[in-house]
Amino acid sequence: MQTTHEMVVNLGPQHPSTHGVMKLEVVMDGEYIVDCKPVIGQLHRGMEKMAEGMLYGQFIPITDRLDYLSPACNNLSYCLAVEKLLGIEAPERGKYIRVIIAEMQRIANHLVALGSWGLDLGAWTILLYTFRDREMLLDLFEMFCGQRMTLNCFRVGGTTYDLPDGFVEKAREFLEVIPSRINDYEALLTKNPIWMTRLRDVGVVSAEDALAYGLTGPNLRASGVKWDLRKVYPYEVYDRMQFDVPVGSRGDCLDRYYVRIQEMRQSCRIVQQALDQLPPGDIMVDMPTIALPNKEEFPNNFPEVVRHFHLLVQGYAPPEGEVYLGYENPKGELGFYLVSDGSGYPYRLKIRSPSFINMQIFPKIMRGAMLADVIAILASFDPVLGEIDR
Amino acid sequence: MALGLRDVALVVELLRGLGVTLRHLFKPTVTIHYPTERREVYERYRGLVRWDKEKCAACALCARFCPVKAITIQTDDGEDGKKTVKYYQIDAAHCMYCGLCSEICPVGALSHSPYHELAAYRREDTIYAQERLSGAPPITMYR
Amino acid sequence: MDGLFYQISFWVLAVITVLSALMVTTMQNLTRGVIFLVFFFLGIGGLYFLMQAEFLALVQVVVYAGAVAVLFAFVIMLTPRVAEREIKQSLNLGAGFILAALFLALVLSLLLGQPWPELAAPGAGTITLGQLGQALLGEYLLPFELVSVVLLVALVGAVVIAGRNAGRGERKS
Amino acid sequence: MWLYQFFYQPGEWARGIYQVMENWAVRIGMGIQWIQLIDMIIVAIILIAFIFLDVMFLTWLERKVAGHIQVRHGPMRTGPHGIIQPVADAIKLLFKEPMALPGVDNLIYLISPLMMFVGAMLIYIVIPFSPGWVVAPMDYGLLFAFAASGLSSFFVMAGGWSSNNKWSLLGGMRAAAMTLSYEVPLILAAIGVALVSGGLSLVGIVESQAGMWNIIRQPLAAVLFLVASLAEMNRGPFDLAEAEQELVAGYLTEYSGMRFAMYYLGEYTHLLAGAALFTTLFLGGWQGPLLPPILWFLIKIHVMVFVYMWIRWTYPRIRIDHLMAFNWKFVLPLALINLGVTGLVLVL
Repeated sequence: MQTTHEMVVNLGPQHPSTHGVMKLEVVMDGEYIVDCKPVIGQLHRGMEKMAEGMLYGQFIPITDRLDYLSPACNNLSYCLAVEKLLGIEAPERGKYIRVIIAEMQRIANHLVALGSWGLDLGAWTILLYTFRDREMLLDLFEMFCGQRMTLNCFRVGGTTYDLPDGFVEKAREFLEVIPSRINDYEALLTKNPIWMTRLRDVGVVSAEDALAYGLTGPNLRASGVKWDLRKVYPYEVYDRMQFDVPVGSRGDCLDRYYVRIQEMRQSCRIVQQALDQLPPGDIMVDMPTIALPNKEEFPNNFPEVVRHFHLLVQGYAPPEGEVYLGYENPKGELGFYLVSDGSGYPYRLKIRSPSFINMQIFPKIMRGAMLADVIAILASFDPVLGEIDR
Repeated sequence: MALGLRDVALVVELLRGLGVTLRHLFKPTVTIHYPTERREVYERYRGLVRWDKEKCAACALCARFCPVKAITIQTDDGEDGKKTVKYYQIDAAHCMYCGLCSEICPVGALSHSPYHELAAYRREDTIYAQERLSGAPPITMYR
Repeated sequence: MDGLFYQISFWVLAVITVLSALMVTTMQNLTRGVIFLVFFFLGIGGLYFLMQAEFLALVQVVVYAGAVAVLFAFVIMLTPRVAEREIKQSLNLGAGFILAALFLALVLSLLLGQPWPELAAPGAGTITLGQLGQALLGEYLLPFELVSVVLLVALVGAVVIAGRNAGRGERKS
Repeated sequence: MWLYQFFYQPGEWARGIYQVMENWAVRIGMGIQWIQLIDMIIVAIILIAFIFLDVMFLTWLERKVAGHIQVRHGPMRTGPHGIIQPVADAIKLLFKEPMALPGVDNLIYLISPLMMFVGAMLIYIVIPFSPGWVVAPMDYGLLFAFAASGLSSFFVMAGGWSSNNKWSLLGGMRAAAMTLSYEVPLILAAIGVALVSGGLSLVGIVESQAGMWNIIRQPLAAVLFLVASLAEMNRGPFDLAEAEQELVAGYLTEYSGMRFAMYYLGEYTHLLAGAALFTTLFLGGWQGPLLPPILWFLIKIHVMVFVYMWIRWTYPRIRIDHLMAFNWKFVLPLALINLGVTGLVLVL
């Protein structure tokens, strides 16, 4: 029986809604998708090889470019991995600052994810509202570390900058405004029949499939699996924070949307509690083999100068061995696998990027969907190509 | 299709959505018109890197530590055994403004300026050598 | 009624109709044929207008130019490898001429025999929309219902035939 | 007095002018037809001028409304509040180089934008701007309007097909399927109004609304007409034909320069025509207490245009099969019920 004429269409790197330079080779029969093959690699910069040629401290600004929508979380998970390798911990205030900035970054990430998702489905205005709210967060980051996107604000063993004086007031101001803004998004989208019919039972991922394909983060929780690394392995100060983990039931696009909206609210709660419990004290671990010396007393204090040069030329010499640490990045579990041979340069750095793993399920759930669903499913997984191609 | 009768009640949600957009219609706008109005950058902003020739101790730590090797430096030893800088250049196109160089400079010769409008018509203009490394960058068209 | 414009517009519409009819038949590229089909229907609609049968003209435009032409286009564009095939003109002109001549003779004989009815004064013979409605649902109610039943059967048949190979996309996985 | 007559009784004013021209022409022995010809040409010029100016104003209005809904300004740089933006767009489109594309069926590729624009402009012939200001007061005005709007949907598809690009083919097919299936409830909703005001002629419908506007007598038909006309215009939540996020630009992908402008203006003419039809059918055309009728008509039209834009910038896009299911399972039955109920009410 002669099948109807099947079209091979490239949702190519040059497409308005592929969240970066991902190419989906889609075999279409009319509006329906028969098969879909993602093709990646356009944004490959060889970060893992670059890490082998850099000192541990030099690689931190490179991690900003991994998932460029949540740079603070990338920095944090890299620094945590190296700290685990060195067997040290940041001081109290350093931990709190890190948690505040990381959770703010999660809200900013989800705002971008939600905005571009609405845009992909035709709701133009939601993008502008989410970006307006994200602007407040970017101002806070710029106030804290001087850059809006590529923050490079954390260091192994703590942070380099302390919170500027106007920061806490501005952050509290932000926390008052944001819940009403999220209610606006909910009013616009959540129960909107068009939004619901577009997303209900689209791209359904059952709990078994999610676990089998190794999905993590909001995509896993939307399928009903309650797995949040901040609760399972509470590093930093997450164990002192009260927050609950939103979990979906059906694992379709609408649940992924619901989980992200609730996660934004929970992150606001965490930032609120962290701001309240912010202890005084220093922000960098005071171990001579890690922390850079204070620059003021350099001209006369010669051994400090020697230590400064030693640290920056040799770098820290972690004990031989390997370590893996997964951190709850807004997109899933961002893991760093570090092998050190005792020198200042890591022997091998493997980055387990969540979007790369989450993307493996695309062919399975795109089959039988329609073209408009492909866009919706793609946006619901919120992939970022910087992370996929590394 | 999912729009059963239960969803008919959702028409109220449609109206609520319209209400939200109407409310935003009368809200003051938040955008600024870039070339005419400008946004003041914050005090810690990491813009174009400035280099102070007197303070610099020619230790080449910054050139060595810069992850993208944007800084090139040539030193020769001066009269009384102190090293001096013969040539110092930062390629603003390569630099990713990560702030590591100003952080590790032992004598604090490198600092960040609030300038971020560094577009230039010729590639050579993005390379800031000796004298151009201090003070404001050349006036761009939209100044 | 028979002023200068009436003549001009009549001739213009007549030319459009005949020309596009000719193009539809002789055009090799099928999709262009459909375009000229639309112009043909519009031309006929215009002619009805001139003959004061406004309702008929509008129905002609709505039904034919709006819907039937779109269905033709759908058929041509969606069935694979139909649009590209060039329809070769059959070359035996001789047979063509003979047939055409015969047909012309037949039509002329019919036409010349009948007395040409004087073109009715405006509004005299034409029936208004109201009368049309009354007639349709008045005396001719039965044939009207029968025709609608026939249409319904055709509609259901089309849906069943089209629906047979439904579930597209799934059957491959 | 003359001004009063111009605004408040435009019908008599137009007839007065025509009389003056007629006796002048008779005096110098010119045939009656030539007078009618000149009169028609003048009317055509006024109509086309109105359409073009208002469409340009609409493109500006759309960008400003979209802007302010999204808490940003919209065009501000060309003239105060971007007033000259449409002129700038037009000039830009004029000078944009129309690409000569390989494998494009040139005849259809060139004709369809033109005919789509013509189809959209035909609707204005029957729209009663104010008493007496109707180009052709036909007693089947309503039917003529739908015939014209149905026509342009064919050329959207022809444009999509002939630009030899997968995306525009999909866009064209979607557009045709959508406009065809939404024409049925559109006409049914309009017939509901025709039933209430007795007669298909638009002038008659407007006059019958003197007492109470049809939107009160036929609320369900008004909502259905709004939804169906949104789909007919490829706007709002139904803009599947040029869904930028999915089909790159739908049937407009391969068009550039003046051809794109034709489609673009055609779309806005359709928007204006839809708004005008909605006002004549449901908001009582030029009826209005104080202001001159023509002003009332323009105000109502632009209020409706704002509503169309407001809906477009609020809702996400509906999927093609939901669109069809929404029509056949939701909009059409409602239209039929509405027709039935109106019939019953009128009969009893």
